[in-house]
Amino acid sequence: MNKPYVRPLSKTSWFLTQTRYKRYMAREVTCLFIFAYTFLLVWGLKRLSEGPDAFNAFVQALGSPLGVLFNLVVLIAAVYHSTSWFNVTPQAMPIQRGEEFVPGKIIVGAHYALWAVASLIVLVLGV
Amino acid sequence: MEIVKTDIAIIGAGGAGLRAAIALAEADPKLRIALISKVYPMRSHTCAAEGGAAGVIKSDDSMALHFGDTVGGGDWLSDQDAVEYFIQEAPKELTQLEHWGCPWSREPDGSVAVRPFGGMKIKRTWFAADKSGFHILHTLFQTSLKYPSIQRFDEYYATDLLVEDGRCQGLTALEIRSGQMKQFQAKAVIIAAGGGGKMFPFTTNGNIKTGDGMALAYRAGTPLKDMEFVQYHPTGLPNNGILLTEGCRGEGGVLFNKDGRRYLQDYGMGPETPIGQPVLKTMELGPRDRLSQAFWGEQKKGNTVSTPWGDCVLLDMRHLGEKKIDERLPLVRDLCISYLGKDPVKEPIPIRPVVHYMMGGIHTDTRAATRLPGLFAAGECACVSINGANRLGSNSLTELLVFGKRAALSAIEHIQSGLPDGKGAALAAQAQASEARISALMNKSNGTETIAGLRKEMMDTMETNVGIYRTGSELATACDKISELRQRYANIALHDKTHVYNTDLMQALELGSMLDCAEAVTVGARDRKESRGAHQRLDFTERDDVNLLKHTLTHYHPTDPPRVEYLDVVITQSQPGVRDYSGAKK
Amino acid sequence: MSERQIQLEVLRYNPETDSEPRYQTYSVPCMNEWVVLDALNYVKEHLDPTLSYRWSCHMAVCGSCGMMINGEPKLACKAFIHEYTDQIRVDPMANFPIERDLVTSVEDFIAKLASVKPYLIPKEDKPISAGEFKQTPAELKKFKQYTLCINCMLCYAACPQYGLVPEFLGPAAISMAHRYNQDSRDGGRDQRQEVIATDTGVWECSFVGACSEVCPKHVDPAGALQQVKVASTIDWYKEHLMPWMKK
Amino acid sequence: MAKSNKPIFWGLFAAGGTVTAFVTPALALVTLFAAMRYSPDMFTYEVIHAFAANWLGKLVIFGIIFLSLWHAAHRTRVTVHDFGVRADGLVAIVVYALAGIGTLLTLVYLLHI
Ligand SMILES: Cc1cc2nc3c(=O)[nH]c(=O)nc-3n(C[C@H](O)[C@H](O)[C@H](O)COP(=O)(O)OP(=O)(O)OC[C@H]3O[C@@H](n4cnc5c(N)ncnc54)[C@H](O)[C@@H]3O)c2cc1C
Ligand code: SF4
Ligand code: F3S
Ligand code: FES
Repeated sequence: MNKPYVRPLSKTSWFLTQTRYKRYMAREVTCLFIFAYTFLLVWGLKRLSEGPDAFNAFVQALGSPLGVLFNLVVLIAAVYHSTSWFNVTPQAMPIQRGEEFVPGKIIVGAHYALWAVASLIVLVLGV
Repeated sequence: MEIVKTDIAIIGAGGAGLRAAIALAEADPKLRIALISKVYPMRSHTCAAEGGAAGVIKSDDSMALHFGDTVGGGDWLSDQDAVEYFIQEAPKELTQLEHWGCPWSREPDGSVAVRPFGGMKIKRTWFAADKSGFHILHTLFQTSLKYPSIQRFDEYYATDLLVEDGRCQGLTALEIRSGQMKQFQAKAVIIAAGGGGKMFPFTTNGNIKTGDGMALAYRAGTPLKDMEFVQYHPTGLPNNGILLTEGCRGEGGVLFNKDGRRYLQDYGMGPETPIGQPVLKTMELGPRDRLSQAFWGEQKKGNTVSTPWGDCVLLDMRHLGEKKIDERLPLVRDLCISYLGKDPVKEPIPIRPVVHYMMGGIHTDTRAATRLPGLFAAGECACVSINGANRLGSNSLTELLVFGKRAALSAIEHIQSGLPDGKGAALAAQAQASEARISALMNKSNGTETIAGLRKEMMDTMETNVGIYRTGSELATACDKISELRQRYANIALHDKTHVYNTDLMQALELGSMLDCAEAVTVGARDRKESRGAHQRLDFTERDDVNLLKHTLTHYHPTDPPRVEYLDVVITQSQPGVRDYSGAKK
Repeated sequence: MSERQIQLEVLRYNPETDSEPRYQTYSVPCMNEWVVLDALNYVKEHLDPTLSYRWSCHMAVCGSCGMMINGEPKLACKAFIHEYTDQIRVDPMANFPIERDLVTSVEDFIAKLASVKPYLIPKEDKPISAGEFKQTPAELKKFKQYTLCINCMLCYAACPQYGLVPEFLGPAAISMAHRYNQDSRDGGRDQRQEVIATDTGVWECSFVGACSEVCPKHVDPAGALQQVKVASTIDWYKEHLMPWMKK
Repeated sequence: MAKSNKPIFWGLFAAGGTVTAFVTPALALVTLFAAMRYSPDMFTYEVIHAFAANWLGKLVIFGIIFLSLWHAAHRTRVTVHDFGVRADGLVAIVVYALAGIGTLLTLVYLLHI
């Protein structure tokens, strides 16, 4: 008689079973840092609206070891997010020119180039 | 035993079975259709067909030309009324598939593209890259999902036909998943269960091609036709028989022997054509039987290349270039690299002939009807016969469609002819007998023969004695051996006693089918004392149109060898002539 | 043609005698050019006729021999022995119930495939006698890749979201809907959206991408699903922010 | 099964993902430099204020923060699910509320500058 066997799958630790799942979870978890970092920006904006003293205090607070560490982690997470995001754009948005599809490498390359330009602008404006 | 009541039962959900099912559903949405298959429909072996399907569509082509190629290619053993019907319907069916979404390859203007194929005088083979059968099968399967009246019984193995009052009224089938037998009561049955190449060890055929459908009809008393005509495909990968489509040569691939000579010119298919400029019906574009025979000739002369997998010749496609190979023959490239470690873009590929297709099958008329009322057959398991003594590449896929549909229409005519009700009790008794046979097979514990052992002996026999060239004495040996194996089969042992998904049982049943078919092949071959198409005898080297312009019909006997009968070939327009494959001369 | 002795560790499950699956190891002399399927066939012929698994074509086109080989979803007929060490573990496809040994129940997938209307719903009616629909090579290329799916279900075995939420329509079914949506002859997208643009349709996918990594035919279902998301999102914004654009 | 309303959030998620991919690493680098006092006259009140005082600047800042918030919120919802928390409705309310509040505050602060 039929008695199909369903293999158990842990709802909370499934992603430990394969490297590709770990890579995926790492990518997903970047959002927590981006979330937190964006709130930091909102906080900075508040301090900015409160005048120079408040803003300087904010920058001061950033300089605490915790602040530095936080920024560092966010930076790493953000870079991981960017690369994982750009690498899959050709899948989500393929471009067909005439008969052929534009090779994925070119689309990814264009994104990286644009990323470099955008970063440069931000750095010039910020620094 | 559970009884499934239906109007029409179809055994087999490959190209032919699916086409029949759709035709039934379209003809009358109220019909109950049971589509029974031992594998999920898209696993059927139609998926392996690469090259394409022939049908007249371009303005430089004509029905007369397709007719001439097919009849000549079949060495005049084809029934010409069937061929006429076939070529008329072919373009309609291929267009119909296009309307159902089949991704046929296209010309720049958006019309369907055609490619050259062996034995065809004009480019007329519709193709979907080199996955034509795959796309046809999936298009049909997916289209069939539109029709709620098609009730599928996937992974059901048909075991016996139910015949009562002289007509076929259903079948029994084993639900593989549960091991339960089911009785299907139907007013008509269509068999579309595919070929039986697996009776040979070296074949392009998949594991499921075990001649079940042929054996079902045969055992139910309807004869098999022309079973001795077994097609070798000239270009198989030498290690595992994977097919490299004829499209390789259609696109311009050439064959060399070990000295780099285009040896086909030495076998009446020359003169040599320039590389990269294939000429239709010449050299590499000759028909399969001739090419496979030429290989045998080269092997006898010692001109073949020896490889770890036996003697080979070389198929060279390098001059086609990477771009064309990737566009037109992507699967071929993938298969060569994956399974042989050789890239056709960079090096010639060793190949050798491989068992590919059975021209013979269940004897049907042009209506796809068998001699048993209520039983119809289509596809590779049937023999109409349009393929005669040698099928032209790309005629088979079209045949599935044309005669799949034809079988459906004939089945409807049959059930509308006012049939009396079936005798439930008599059918049930037959079904029970069938169930008893299966459970006896399963429960037998004292057998001394193994499935694998008998199967190997059968394959070896077929390979050594019923190959490309045959002799009377070898065929006599083969007949004796197969008949012996059929006796020994009764003493088979089954180790697996589980009901759920018992593949041991399936293999035992399949072996039974193959042995029955193999006997029809060997007996038919022994008695056909001539050389015609794929049946070449070293002791009777000429075609004998006086005595043997006839179909072989073999009739089943449970214990003895089959009774052989002959039936005249239907000739309408074309008298037997010379098969000429040296078109470049003109 | 060298020979190697391989330890083939196979997950066995007999529903009539076992309460749960167990591994059984077979020692198989393998030719180096073999695939794992050849090794299984060796076991079936010479060592243990009771081992059950599906296969047919032996050329990676029928889609029946999907299984987990060393934990990775693979076609057994395209898993080359020479790419493995002498110890190979074979499991039935993940995320599907085991019917017996390496045979899984796949009804769920078949039903899902059927549910997305995977057939041409023509834009315009055209009798057969009027000939074929025209379609340029560029229009063909637009969807060709998605027609290559052999329904092997390896993508389902790889997709954790399908494992976690069995109602998910899954990669191959949605890719097949996308295939028809992208076909220049088709006009059935609205009907298919009703099925695929749902919570258990494309929106259950979180773009893990495993499906495309394991797909033996390079269908790239992950890409198809993201494209469906983009298109569905554009639909939504058009419908709600620009209601006048509605047909 | 009705069509999902996820596209609303997914649209923002996708747009936000793209924006954060382009600018967040650079932004984080700037704030990191500022935190580490890399150079005394960078990230000064004057420069930033001037940028935020101008309408275009306000728009850019709002765009970045708004999209980043919704990107992160939506992905957080999925991630929480991936970690095995099955209260998707509740999680959705919490994360989208957070993003909503953040958006609102950003607007308020920007208008104050
Ligand atoms: C590698 C290869 C390449 C080919 N290329 C070409 C080509 O380019 N052009 C061309 O015209 N032809 C080609 N052919 C030939 C052609 O593909 C076949 O003849 C054709 O596909 C057979 O189709 P079918 O529907 O008759 O059977 P199949 O597709 O084999 O289907 C048989 C069906 O019957 C079912 N079945 C069998 N036994 C049972 C049973 N006991 N109970 C229930 N169900 C059963 C199976 O499950 C299956 O569904 C090729 C053949 C091969 C092997
Ligand atoms: S998409 Fe790829 S992996 Fe998934 S079923 Fe199709 S062929 Fe298999
Ligand atoms: S792995 Fe699953 S989550 Fe989506 S991208 Fe593929 S379907
Ligand atoms: S046996 Fe057909 S895909 Fe492997």
